[in-house]
Amino acid sequence: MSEVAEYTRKDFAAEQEVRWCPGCGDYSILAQVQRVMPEICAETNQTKENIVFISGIGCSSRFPYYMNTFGFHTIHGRAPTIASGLKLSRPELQVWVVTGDGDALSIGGNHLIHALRRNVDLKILLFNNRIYGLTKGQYSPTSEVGKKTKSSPLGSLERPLNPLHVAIASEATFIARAIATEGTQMRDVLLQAAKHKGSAIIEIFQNCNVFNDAAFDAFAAKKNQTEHTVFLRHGEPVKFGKDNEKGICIRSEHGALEPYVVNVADVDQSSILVHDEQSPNAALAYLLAQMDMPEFPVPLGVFRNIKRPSYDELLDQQVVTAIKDRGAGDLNEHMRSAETWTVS
Amino acid sequence: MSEVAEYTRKDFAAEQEVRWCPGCGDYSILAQVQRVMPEICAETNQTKENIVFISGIGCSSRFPYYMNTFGFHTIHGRAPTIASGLKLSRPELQVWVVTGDGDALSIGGNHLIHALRRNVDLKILLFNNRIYGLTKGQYSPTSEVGKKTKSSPLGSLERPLNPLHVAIASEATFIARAIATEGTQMRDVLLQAAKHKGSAIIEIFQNCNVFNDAAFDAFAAKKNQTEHTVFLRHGEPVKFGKDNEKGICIRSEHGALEPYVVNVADVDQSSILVHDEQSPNAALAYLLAQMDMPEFPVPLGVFRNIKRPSYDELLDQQVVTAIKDRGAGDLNEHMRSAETWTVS
Amino acid sequence: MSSDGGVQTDAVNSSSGGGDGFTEVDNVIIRFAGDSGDGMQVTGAMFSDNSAFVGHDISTLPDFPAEIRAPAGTLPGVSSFQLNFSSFDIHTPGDQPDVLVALNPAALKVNLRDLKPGGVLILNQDAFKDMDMKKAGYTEDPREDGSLSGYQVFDLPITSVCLAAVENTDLTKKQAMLTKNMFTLGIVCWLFDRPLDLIEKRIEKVFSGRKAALADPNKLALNAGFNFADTIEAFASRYTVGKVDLPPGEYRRMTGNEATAMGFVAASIAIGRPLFYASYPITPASDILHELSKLRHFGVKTAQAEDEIAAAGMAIGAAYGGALGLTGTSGPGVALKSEAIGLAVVAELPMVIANVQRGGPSTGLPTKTEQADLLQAITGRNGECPAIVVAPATPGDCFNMAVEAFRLAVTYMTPVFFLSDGYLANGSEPWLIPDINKIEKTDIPMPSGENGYIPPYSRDPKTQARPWIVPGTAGLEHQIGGLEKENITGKVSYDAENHELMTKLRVSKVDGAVQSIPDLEVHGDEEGDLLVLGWGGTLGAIRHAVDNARAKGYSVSCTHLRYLNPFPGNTAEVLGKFKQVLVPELNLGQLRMLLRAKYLVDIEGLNKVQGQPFKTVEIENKIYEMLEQTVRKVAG
Amino acid sequence: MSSDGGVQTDAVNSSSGGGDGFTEVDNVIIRFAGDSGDGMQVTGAMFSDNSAFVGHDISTLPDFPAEIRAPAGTLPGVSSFQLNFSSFDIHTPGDQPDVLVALNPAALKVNLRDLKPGGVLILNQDAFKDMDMKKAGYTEDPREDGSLSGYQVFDLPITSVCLAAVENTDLTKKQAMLTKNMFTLGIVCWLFDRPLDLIEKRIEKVFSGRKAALADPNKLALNAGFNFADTIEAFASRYTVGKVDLPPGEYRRMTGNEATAMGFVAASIAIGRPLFYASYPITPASDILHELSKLRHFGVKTAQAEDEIAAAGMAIGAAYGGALGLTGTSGPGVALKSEAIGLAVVAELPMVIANVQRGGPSTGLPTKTEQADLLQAITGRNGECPAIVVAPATPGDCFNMAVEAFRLAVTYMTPVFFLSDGYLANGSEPWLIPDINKIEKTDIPMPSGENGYIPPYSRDPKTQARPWIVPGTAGLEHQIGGLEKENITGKVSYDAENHELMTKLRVSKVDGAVQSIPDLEVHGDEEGDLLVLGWGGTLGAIRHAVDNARAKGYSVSCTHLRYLNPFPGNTAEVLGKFKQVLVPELNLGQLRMLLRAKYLVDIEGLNKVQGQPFKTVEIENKIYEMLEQTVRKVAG
Ligand SMILES: Cc1ncc(C[n+]2csc(CCOP(=O)(O)OP(=O)(O)O)c2C)c(N)n1
Ligand SMILES: Cc1ncc(C[n+]2csc(CCOP(=O)(O)OP(=O)(O)O)c2C)c(N)n1
Ligand code: SF4
Ligand code: SF4
Ligand SMILES: [Mg+2]
Ligand SMILES: [Mg+2]
Repeated sequence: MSEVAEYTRKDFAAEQEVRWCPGCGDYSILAQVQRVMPEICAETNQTKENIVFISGIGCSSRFPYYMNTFGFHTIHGRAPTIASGLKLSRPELQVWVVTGDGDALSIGGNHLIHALRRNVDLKILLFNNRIYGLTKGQYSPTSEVGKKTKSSPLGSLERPLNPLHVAIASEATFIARAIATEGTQMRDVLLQAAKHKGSAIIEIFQNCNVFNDAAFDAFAAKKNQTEHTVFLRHGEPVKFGKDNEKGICIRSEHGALEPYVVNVADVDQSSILVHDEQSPNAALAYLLAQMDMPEFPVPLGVFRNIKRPSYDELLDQQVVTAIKDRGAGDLNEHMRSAETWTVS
Repeated sequence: MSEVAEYTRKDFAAEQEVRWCPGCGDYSILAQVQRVMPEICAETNQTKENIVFISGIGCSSRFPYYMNTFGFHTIHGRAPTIASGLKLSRPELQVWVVTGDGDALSIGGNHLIHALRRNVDLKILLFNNRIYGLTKGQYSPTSEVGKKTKSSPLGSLERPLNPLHVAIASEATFIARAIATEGTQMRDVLLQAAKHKGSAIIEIFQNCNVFNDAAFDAFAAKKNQTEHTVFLRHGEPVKFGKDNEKGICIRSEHGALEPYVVNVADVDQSSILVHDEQSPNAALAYLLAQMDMPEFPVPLGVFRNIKRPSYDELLDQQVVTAIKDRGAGDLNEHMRSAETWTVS
Repeated sequence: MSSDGGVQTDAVNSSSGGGDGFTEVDNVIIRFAGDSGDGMQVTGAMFSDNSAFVGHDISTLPDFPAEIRAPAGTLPGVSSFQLNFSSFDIHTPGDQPDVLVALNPAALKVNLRDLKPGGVLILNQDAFKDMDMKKAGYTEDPREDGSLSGYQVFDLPITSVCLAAVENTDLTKKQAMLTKNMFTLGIVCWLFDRPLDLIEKRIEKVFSGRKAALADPNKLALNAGFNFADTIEAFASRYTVGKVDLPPGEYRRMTGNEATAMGFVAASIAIGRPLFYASYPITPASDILHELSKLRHFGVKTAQAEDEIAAAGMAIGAAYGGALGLTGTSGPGVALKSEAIGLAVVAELPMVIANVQRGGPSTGLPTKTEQADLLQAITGRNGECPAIVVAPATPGDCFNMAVEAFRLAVTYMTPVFFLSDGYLANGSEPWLIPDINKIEKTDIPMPSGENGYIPPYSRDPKTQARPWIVPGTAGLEHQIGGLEKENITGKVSYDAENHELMTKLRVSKVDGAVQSIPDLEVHGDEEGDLLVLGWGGTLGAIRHAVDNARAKGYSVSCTHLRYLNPFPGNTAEVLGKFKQVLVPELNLGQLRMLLRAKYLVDIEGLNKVQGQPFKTVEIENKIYEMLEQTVRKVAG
Repeated sequence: MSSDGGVQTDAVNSSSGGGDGFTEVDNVIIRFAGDSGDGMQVTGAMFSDNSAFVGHDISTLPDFPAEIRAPAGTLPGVSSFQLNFSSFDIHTPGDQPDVLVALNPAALKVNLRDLKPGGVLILNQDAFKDMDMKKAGYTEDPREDGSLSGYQVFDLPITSVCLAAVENTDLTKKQAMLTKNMFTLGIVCWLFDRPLDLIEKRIEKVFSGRKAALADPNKLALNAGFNFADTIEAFASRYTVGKVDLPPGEYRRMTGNEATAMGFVAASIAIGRPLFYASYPITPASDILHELSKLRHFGVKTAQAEDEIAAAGMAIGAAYGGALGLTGTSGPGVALKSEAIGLAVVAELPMVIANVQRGGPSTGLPTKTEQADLLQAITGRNGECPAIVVAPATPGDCFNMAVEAFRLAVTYMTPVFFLSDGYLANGSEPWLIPDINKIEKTDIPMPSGENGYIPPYSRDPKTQARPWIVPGTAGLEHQIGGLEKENITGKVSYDAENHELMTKLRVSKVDGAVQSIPDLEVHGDEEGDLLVLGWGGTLGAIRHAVDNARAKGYSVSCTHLRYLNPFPGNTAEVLGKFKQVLVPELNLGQLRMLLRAKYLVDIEGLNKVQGQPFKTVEIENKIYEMLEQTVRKVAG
């Protein structure tokens, strides 16, 4: 089985009965990942046994049990570290990380940042439901200010983190966003992430119908998507609306540096922002990630996708170069690298 | 001693002999903090006994021992958590955090992010020497790629974090930068940070002459400052050079969004970027923080300074409001809030 | 009705053939089981409250599935609530239910093995469709393959009758389905002769505000269930249980986590310092956070930290500032906090760590109970890093030990562990509400700088505690930290002798706390053949087992450690008065190890690591085994 | 020259009045002390190498200040290096130096109390300016107030003569000052009759490449020191020490951390799996990271993680992938890793955690040694979470035990602790270099999917280990995690009995490792009045003390635990053969507690928590105390 087989979706579905709450957004993500995996294997020339899913703790983190690949459901917040150890020692594997907003940004924030800045070749799926699902409904680092939950009965006082901003500040080389229920978009970003060499992070808006129902409906519900989301495409002007009649421009006068929405018909076409996911400078991605309801459509798709050698590659190169330069290590010799003397 | 006394620098110098390596940049910072404290107390209407310095572990984190205020030298990376606990339960205190690049961004990265996003009213001094001093010279999360240290004899493979970018992504409300040896600049940012209500973070470039000597000389050495740094001033155009003959403009065409250096004489004055530390939108700060040697001068001063209620304030308000709404808690009553019955 | 230990009349068996009217029994163990969506926890809680209210002693045991709602109708989705109500002083939720309500096949499958032979089994006929049985893993209908033949089965069309009862209300189909737990409760009320008015009041309370429209339909369902049972006369007997003889006073039903939260508030009142709670959510400790978050009007501040380390740090910061710094979690969270706790030990700050233990190691069995974090609490840190450890013995005792935890922490200026567990946390008992004004005050001086300088590590001659000098105290500015401190001055010291002195001082503060804790009390005779020594939530099962064995004439007593470090002053003495000692624990023998090491006594262990509390009978059997061996030994 | 234990001739005393020529002594303990900037560690290391090279047995003890360089000339800035070189098999760096070199007043102040009465004291006259003495806290000149009267003082103008010697080189003033350690070394070489050529070679090696210009001046200084001593004839005697009778072979001086790093590489060769090391820097473990980072050409991968938790996670990830997953740290770091270690226990992955113990608790005394993390290793996690624990006994033994750690980890598929300490890590001894090709191979099968499905938690009948099935193995895809696993299948299981089964299985794997570890060996008689039982770096002091006492006719033997969980199979038997047992430990009695709990033996402890290793005499005195009490008891 070392040449790449032709897989079908079924090859990736584990026997294990899926156990999320009925109606949970996690089901759609699972379905989508299982569906796109054969394509990913084909395009990245991988065999199924080389695919590994590593997760932390949370509803989302039960994901690996449902994939018929190698899987490791680890501990809360630490999946990026375990995934890094695996990838660094076994660069030939394709390592996916599944995490939640609490797992990735609360207890695990630091590991996420460091995995990203190192550019370890991991594909990180961040299921953002803006709540702690598994522990039954406390606010998370992505919950809105004022949110009333069991742990914040008078309203949360904490300003949410924007996962994309965190990823940008961490120098991530691939950053994307998708809605759990949007199959085509998901397929697209998953495939691109898989093909990217280096850390890839995808924020997926996922509805927790039990503890935070309809959190994303204002833009993610089918009926709202056209008016309230914009799908970014590299090299294309950023437009949205039923007939792509609206567009985004950037104002950059005296200290201001901000996007605004225009009617495409009213402006010079060239003033409309053209998306560049490969810009070496992350400021554009930063600005786009700032756009939010209600003034702006919520941007989806790939924000950033730049080339930079991955940590696992570089580490491997150090080994190769060291062997070339110094010869394969000989411990008998190494033990004698200090002064030695002989007793007879 | 409850009314604010007139302090002098000596009031803030602890008896404890200072024990950094001779020549260490930490000395200048200590001197500057001790010097500006009387002014801070006067301007913030604080008494010395209400000032607390809390640090993690590292050379920098020995700082509290040398201040004749309350001080707590805690554990590696956790100072923001201890400081938060103190500030939330004792909002009347003025709480400073002293941390290093390893302490704040390696082991402590997550706590830093969360303290900032919560906007806990802490004044965080991040001594960035781009090295682990206390453990004798391993690379840190701010060390440059390729750096050779004891733990990276073949060169580090990790891309550094920009502390200011991290702060911006964390929604920090006050962000500044200074050079350890520049007294006037330090005084200025320290004073502003102290007066800011909410989280304030100051990155201070600090030379470790033993393990990373001259790391900042290219711009921070006296002779290089004029050409290679720019001090940001709110509401003023961003200019630098011996006669302020150079300025920064922003290019924002098609997906590009980047600063460039101009000769002031060559351009329309109004095209020169005017610094706005109060912009609600952090994109400008993000862009400025990106500027680095050699193409750009290194920006110093206050990047961001915006008003937003602090966590400690809001928490206190919740207590006040709850008491107003429900009356001061009565445990006898509370214990009876479930169904009760009487056995006689 | 229960025959735990065989001393009570087995009423079901003796009267199952009986006629109409009421059979009086001493106690009844009933378990409500259904899908997690079926509202079994609410049903159980309501019936428990009602049982207590009408005068019984009660003990409860909720058991719910792992955190996520599993698909409806599957085995992992089963949720249950067991109640033991009785006319005498009981200690446990009981071993085997007399009555099992199983609202679907999965609930039947999971719970049937526990039902007492001859027990009453109430099934929901409507939920036994082929699909349902398949989901539960039944290949044949258990109602027809003979597997229920040993029980009194009442297979009732609960769903359909209930739906009919609420047909004319405005409920959606989904809402209507949800009323069937109240219908079931109505049946049970009929069976045990409970008036419905109190339960109706409770329904009104639960469904108030935005949900008010649901109150009437649920009352309808309740009454319908009652009337249905009355009408069909399916049951051969109805049962009554006498009132228990409890000390007079005002009572409520109390769960361990609620008692814990209130106990910490009481500590804050008794000590006169504000409570600050920092925590990161984790099962089964989260409810303490939820409870305390509601109490801003008590001046209680809570913070949901970014992780457990941060929560520990925040609690330390609060303690440093003079508040009661509290952090709560479960075992994996304690693992993370252990470095920070070491800091509090060296900084000599009063901090309490509440650990609601769950099944381990690692993520383990998050919703199940265990007592396997005792050694972690006592020795689980780097260096010689002592901590005081207390452990409540019953749900209500969580209140007392929470107060004790802080009393010891501030008296000795050192961290204290409060070791609860999942069983205590979620279990409940009737609780005599204390008068908060009568709780003993603990007076801790907060030094001011007015009488001159006080060194931060000077010592109280009696407790060896250092003074709690907090920021804001003019003239007493000083610096502390995690590096070794010089005694008295508190300065950093690398001195060899000082390090040994301080290491021993920290231990002797903890050991010295023995002067502030009560002696062990023995239940039963002061000496004898066997002492059963327990700790934590096993109290009930141990007492019950010992009482049963004593009733049979065995020479056995029991005693319970609520203070685990240090041990009470008379521990050696008590151990010395018995020929044998048995330590039952929900772990592999952690307390046993400590006692053996300290007292060199050849203690026997009874260990269970199944995520479930002890059954009385398990302890009882072990008692008999040990005592009969002795008898044999002596005889042989 | 040393009189540890009083059995050797106290040469200094007996010959201090003697004339020219050489006095032959059995061993010499010399301590070099100066400011951290004075190069004492280098000087000590060079002289140690040279001592070993000319045929002595050696043992070394570096002692340096807390991490930051304190201001020059102050007490906290003092750095020292002690060497014991001898003509017989020695075990410790010695209790009291015979010779003390003190390059400034601070070094004198800190070290004088240890110098043996009548010992040789070499001072740097030029460093005794008023200012210098004030910095060291002297109010009077110690050379004049009589405090040095009990010693042979040689107060030499070291700085000035040395500066003159290198005057005509190109050195800056600062560089010239730095050569005075070589000048001092020259004096010492003269004193002990060492040829300079080997040291000159070493100087050339140290100062090569960019620093080559410094080699000649340093050689100049070395020779100048030698000649100065020869010329001034200040010393009454010169000493020679005979050659030690070591087993034949090729030797090097080896520190514990170097041996540890090489041992792990050897493990990788022996097991045939690549080594992956993840660590976060921490004193005194960082050098393992530094050493292994140099070995990319061995295929060794290292990662400096963002914190200790990440390092543990990375090691687990590597182990999961089939590498030898190693993480190293010191106590506070282990505290942080403990949750992750629990995951490795449940996931049953082979991972090694190296803990180079330091003074605790909390930050404690980072540069000092201690053995207080034993209980943390054994019980410091939530739940019943067993781990195998090994501990090297000497610096060189770190090599062997590193190999053992991984051998056990992969054989039993469970985490293993390797407990070193600051004393072992930085201390050194002559080490017989093994032939790596002769190290026993450990063959661990890595299953392939070719012969059909293998369940991930199936069991090896002998070891109960599960198979090490790694990602990339077609047909054996499976999922594991921290929730309780079903035996054999590895599926998540909330089943009560399975949880107990698995809990016991994990423990029995660890306990079962007893079949793979050697029995305890007794040094001395197999039975007798007293057994001294140690573990870790105390071996040397214990052996020496026991040998001394045996030489005096006492009935005492010793034995050493290098495996602490499980204990060797014959431990109970060995303990049973002695009337009394003494366990000396650098903690408050952690091993003692474990042994008492397990074997119910009334073990006595000798405990020292001063950040310093035992002195032989401390153990010896305790032996006499215990045996004389017995004598008295027997007599009385
Ligand atoms: C060390 C530790 N702390 C806390 C927990 C409890 N816990 C489990 S999941 C979780 C948060 C879940 O939120 P998120 O990551 O958003 O995942 P979701 O369930 O929403 O998918 C928490 C706090 C734990 N398992 N381990
Ligand atoms: C838990 C823990 N891990 C590691 C260490 C060791 N350690 C102490 S300080 C430090 C890093 C210091 O670097 P930085 O924060 O940049 O401070 P600097 O010394 O450079 O001022 C490390 C790794 C520790 N004390 N505690
Ligand atoms: S709790 Fe929420 S996130 Fe978790 S499984 Fe249920 S619906 Fe999904
Ligand atoms: S090691 Fe570097 S940072 Fe630390 S005290 Fe010395 S010079 Fe300063
Ligand atoms: Mg979530
Ligand atoms: Mg640093």
